[in-house]
Amino acid sequence: MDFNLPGEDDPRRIKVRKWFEENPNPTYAQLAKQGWTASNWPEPWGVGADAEMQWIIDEEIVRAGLELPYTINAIALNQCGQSLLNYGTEAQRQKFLPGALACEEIWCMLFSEPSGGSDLGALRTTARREGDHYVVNGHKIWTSVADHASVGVLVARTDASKPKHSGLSMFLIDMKSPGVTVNPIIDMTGNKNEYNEVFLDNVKVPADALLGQEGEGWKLTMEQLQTERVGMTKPGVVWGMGPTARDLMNGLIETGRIRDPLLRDEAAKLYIEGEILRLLTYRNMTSRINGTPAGFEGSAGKMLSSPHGQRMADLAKRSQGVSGMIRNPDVLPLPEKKWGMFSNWDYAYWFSPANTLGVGTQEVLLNVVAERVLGLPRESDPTAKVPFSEISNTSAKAAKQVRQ
Amino acid sequence: MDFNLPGEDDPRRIKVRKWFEENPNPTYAQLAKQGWTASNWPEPWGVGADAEMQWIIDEEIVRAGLELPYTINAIALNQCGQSLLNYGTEAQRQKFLPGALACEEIWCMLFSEPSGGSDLGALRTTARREGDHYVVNGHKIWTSVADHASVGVLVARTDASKPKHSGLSMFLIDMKSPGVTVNPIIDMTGNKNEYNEVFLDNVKVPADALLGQEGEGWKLTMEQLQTERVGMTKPGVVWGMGPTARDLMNGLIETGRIRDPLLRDEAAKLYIEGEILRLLTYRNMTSRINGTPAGFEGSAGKMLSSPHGQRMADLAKRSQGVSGMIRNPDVLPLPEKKWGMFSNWDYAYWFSPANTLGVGTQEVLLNVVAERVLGLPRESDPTAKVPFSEISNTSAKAAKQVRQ
Amino acid sequence: MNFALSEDHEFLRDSASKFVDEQVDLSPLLRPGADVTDAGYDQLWSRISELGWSAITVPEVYGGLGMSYIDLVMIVGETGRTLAPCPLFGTLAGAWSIEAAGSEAQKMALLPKLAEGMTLALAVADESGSYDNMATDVHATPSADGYVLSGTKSFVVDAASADKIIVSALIDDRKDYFIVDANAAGIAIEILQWRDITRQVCRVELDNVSAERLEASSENVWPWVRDRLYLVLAAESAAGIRTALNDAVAYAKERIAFGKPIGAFQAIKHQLANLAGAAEGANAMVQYAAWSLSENDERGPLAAAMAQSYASEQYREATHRNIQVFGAIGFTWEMKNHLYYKRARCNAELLGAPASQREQVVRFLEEQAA
Amino acid sequence: MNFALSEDHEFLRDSASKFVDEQVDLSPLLRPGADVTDAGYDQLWSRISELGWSAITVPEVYGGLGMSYIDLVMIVGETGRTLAPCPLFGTLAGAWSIEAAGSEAQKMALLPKLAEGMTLALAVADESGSYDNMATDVHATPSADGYVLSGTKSFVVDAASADKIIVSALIDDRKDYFIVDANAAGIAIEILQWRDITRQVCRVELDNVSAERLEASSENVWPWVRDRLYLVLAAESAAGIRTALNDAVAYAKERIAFGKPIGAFQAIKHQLANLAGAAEGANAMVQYAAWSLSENDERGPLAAAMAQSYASEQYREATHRNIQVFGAIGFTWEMKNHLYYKRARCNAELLGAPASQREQVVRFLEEQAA
Repeated sequence: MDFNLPGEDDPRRIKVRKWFEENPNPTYAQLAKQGWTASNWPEPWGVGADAEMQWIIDEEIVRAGLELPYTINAIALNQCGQSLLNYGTEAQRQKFLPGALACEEIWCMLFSEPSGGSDLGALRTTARREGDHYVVNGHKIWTSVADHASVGVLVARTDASKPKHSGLSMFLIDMKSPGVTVNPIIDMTGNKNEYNEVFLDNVKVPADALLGQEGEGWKLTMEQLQTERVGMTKPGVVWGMGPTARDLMNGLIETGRIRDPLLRDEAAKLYIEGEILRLLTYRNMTSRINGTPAGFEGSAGKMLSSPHGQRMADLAKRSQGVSGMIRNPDVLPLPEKKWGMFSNWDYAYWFSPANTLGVGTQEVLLNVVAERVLGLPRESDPTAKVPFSEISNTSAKAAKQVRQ
Repeated sequence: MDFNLPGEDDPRRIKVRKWFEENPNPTYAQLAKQGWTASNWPEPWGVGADAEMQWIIDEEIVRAGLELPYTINAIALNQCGQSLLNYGTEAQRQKFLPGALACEEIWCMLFSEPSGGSDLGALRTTARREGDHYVVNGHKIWTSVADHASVGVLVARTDASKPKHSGLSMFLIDMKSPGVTVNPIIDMTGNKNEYNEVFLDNVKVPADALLGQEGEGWKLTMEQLQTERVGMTKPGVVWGMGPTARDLMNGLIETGRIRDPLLRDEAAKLYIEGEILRLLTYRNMTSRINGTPAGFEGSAGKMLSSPHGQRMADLAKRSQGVSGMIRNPDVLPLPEKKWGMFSNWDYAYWFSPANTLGVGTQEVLLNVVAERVLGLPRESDPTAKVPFSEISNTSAKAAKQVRQ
Repeated sequence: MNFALSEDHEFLRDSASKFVDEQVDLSPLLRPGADVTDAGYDQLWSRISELGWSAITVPEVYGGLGMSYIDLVMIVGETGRTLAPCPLFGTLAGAWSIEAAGSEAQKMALLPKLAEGMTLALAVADESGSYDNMATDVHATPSADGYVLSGTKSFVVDAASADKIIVSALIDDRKDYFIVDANAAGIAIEILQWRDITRQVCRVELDNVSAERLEASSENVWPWVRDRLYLVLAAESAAGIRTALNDAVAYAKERIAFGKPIGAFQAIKHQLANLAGAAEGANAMVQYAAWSLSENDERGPLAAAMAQSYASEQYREATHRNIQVFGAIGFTWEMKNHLYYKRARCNAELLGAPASQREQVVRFLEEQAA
Repeated sequence: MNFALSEDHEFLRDSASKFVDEQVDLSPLLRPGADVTDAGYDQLWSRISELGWSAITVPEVYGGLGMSYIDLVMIVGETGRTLAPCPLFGTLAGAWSIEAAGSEAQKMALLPKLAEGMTLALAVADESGSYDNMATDVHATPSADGYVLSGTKSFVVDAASADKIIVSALIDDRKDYFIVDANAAGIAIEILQWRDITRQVCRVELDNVSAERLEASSENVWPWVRDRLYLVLAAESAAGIRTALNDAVAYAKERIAFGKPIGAFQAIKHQLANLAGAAEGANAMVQYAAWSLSENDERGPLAAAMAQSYASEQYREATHRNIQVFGAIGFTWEMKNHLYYKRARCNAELLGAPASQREQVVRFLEEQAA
């Protein structure tokens, strides 16, 4: 057991740092050429870095003053890109990955729909095969970065005669295709749109944009969401990103607000929770180094981190008193402004109701932990086993039944 | 709107007090003769007192140094006795009520069973008609005062071919009957038994002990439990009984422990919750005075009071620090020792896990409020509509289904 | 003992309900960049003042309606339920300050103008939001024709639309109350970027502004007024909890997931059942506080602090839960859920956090025990 | 970075697990009136001391096993999981006091006796349970052949079964550490009616008891020992959370209500999922604290306080929830659920409440920031 992270004198670090010294102000394309924009991927895309090596490379990228590639192009480099390694054709890899790794092609994830939400498998967007292409129709929502993405990872229904999870397929679509319309959604923060809705109106998608097999869409989707959630175990305020309880504690100490005995006790609780999340990321890093499967932190990290982030944002906000009710007053300092839009407790606070909604509601995550980790009985879903095309009847019947 | 309670100069009170002056040290039989042991009941059993008059009579009984009749004989005078007024025969009333009202015949409630619990309707005790009597077999549990009760209010299954709630009937049985065995249960407080289990082994019950009709058992049971729960809205620490947050606050002020800023804030929260429970009892009193149906407080009071009591007991205990871990140290004072066994925070604390278990678990009460007050969909119970005798199959099937 | 609304109370509530349902329209606020004036903040007021709501508890001798605080919460419950954007809060605050700090002559001169639609505001908090800082507050200096005030106040509700502003100011080591014309020379009013866009909250700078002293000023004025403002906020919050609950329940019955209305899932049911308890508790506490202030009951200040602490905290929980039940759509600007969330959040800070009212509760009880 | 147990750690844990599963039997405690001695408190010890557990972290030079605190928590996790009644806590506390406060000669003289089964206890808290009261504590007075101690200590774990007791006592305005024979003249030990009947907790009266001063006494002794005792309690608690969770999960899969296993109801599922998070968090925190104390990492004291605060509070929640899942049967004396509930409750008071450790956390961070 060893909780020390690779130090300044680590030979691996020295080597990486040397490259940055020799290549000041590198482009992401240059980084990609080094295999460092997705360093954990196998060559030629990455360098097959283990978790410590990836940690070093990431730290050196930040040290060089660059934003991390997988925050710029998260869908490609974190959530979805690896599916191409496992399920894509060589042609797909050659077509899509170089631009993604260079952060020149931004990807987005066309999953959620207005009618869906937690019940993602009930999605209604259809992809109808017509000769050498598919025709896609539907309405996606909560799509981050859709307004500047060039590639969309789409889940659509290719066979409505199958049960809802079995008739889905995944595609990589060109967001510039005719019929794709992107509208921004302003959320309750009132800030620049974080999300968009995407209308797909008879969009023609070439047949070779199908990722994996027809009907494999649900499996790929679940793997990608799982990857996304693992990343959310981190102790940052919103989905693992942004300032942590350490930063909150520093701010409270610096302003003297820590002397309020009630805030003080709460801040200590949050600090401890934050350290636990930090430890779980270390455990995850260890599993990755050792090549052992992710443990509890894989399925449950977000269950812990989402409400933790909410409580942090809430305490940060309350510590500011009535002044905190004015937009962007920044009464509580965050000395390091390194978290982009989250470098501000005000934004983090008003955004935080989404913590327990996005990428699985808290209720869904609790179910996942209860069922997969603890082995408790699965929820019954009366719509899971009938053909999707018959669900509306089943649903109505079930709804009627429970209403009795 | 008026929150004043009848004062010292209320003419109704003066009249009652005069009687006590003229009749020092009365027996409960004497009080029963006045109609004061269940004053809200109609004559000749009570005096048809409205809620204010009942309040006055109760206060004067306490003032005379007597324990309240409905705490001595709660099952008869609060939960079950009124069912005889509504559903009993005149012969049953004449046989059972005088002794109950005089507190000479103590009643107990033979409802819960080891296999049941929240799902009370699944009870297995049977009453088989044989000529002019029934033969009862079964195993009841969590029966308060069974060890000194002379009358048992029994719910048993008279028809297993009907669905589980339809085949039940209610009886008033003689606890001295052959075949009735009462064993005390020691709970985690380690104190004198509060509960018993009762074995019923071929107990002969005369046919005229049936209360209401065969098959009406579930309706009567629900009415009685509802009455019991309404009484639990009060702000006392355990099921509405015992010291309240006012007493807790007084103790913390008296000992100076209120100066601890964390306890202080928690104590204030509890004080406010306690005042809300007090207000809900006032609202209930008003409904009874005005003859209007009980509102929210009827179904939801216990949902609020049970966890409130737990939090109170917990704070009282925590305020005592490590000394509170010794049995009965009574570090936090309760100046008035008027609550019987609950006149001690130590007992209240170790008993308090039962708050949210007895007379409906918290989960069941939350369901009741969600369904009856808010009109949300009912829980599905796959065993509700099949004949009871076939339930074990249904249950097994359902269990198998959810385990898949 | 009679814990029930009278028919008069219910009639008043029902007619107020009808009025706000017809008059209040929050939809203009559901566009990004909107502020309080977009939702008829000024227009609504002329109708409200015609109804006499701003003078509802002002004694008849001063031209008011002379009604009780129970009547008041019937109305505020309805404006709170609909988040009715209008200068009612500021005007009530100002009127109570005059009632508490004005001489008979001042009350006779000022309060009858409420019937003509006069709008008021009360400036008590200093720039940091503190109500008891003696160092940083506005200062009053005697002048030829009265006093002049200089300094900065903040968190002044409805100041930018007020005709007159009551200002607490330091003079001779005490705080007295002064009245100034809102358009007097030397006043600069900035509307703050207050997160609750259904309410107007301002910063007021005073630079040698001539002012009239309210002649019955004393240290009792603020506690007396504050208790009543607690009641107003608590009544808003209690009504808001009920609304957040009702909306969430309705949505949970309609929205289908996994083949069932989401209200069939225990996780949702139990959350909503707990909110139902909070709604009932807040309602009871507000009515009790209204009664005890009306009766000048000695526990009135205790009841007001309890009501504000409990209702504002539960309102926060209710509006959070409401958004959770709606899911992501409830988090968008185009839905009204966030307006309630922000009202709740701001109600829990405007007069101090819930913990500060709990501190008042304990102090009250300590004094009673002493 | 390597946050995984080594094979040696796992082997040690597994053999400890096998040992306690075979040796610990709580059933005698499930009869009303039972106390700690009924569950083999003394018998178990001879086997445990044979295994060397009481000297596991004692350096080899003093006859100990010289193992790390990670090894220690492997063992304490198992005794904690089974509530193994035995004087391990007291003996560890005493041994650490000697390690911290004894001179080389004293350590060489005393610590090797652990291998022979010596039992110890550490008396630090005064009668009120305070660790820092300088007025009411035991006093030490120099005497012909050393010192004599007089006064009362309480909450002394395993005192009644100890061979020797380490006592902190006032002398010249500081607190030094002394060692006394448990059967010396002038000592009266009362076993308290401690609610956790799997542990022996005592009150110790000293009336002119002759004592030997531990020559390296300093004000650093108690913080150093306390951090290690935090680790022990936290390791017990973390293991207890896991046990309470596992038992509740197993019961929820078996117990049928309304035609389903109760574990199919979301209310139950979600409560248990939250406990699973707590179990994981407590486990991680305990291992981190063990590592950082082993490494003499500067954050060791912080980690120990965090672990104790978090684990003891979550243990309370877990054992409460466990009883709620079992329902009324889980509330009876004849089930072992209440033994865990009481262990959890007492662990959260024995060395101060979780809030007191949180205060230590903040102070540590304040000092670090200064």
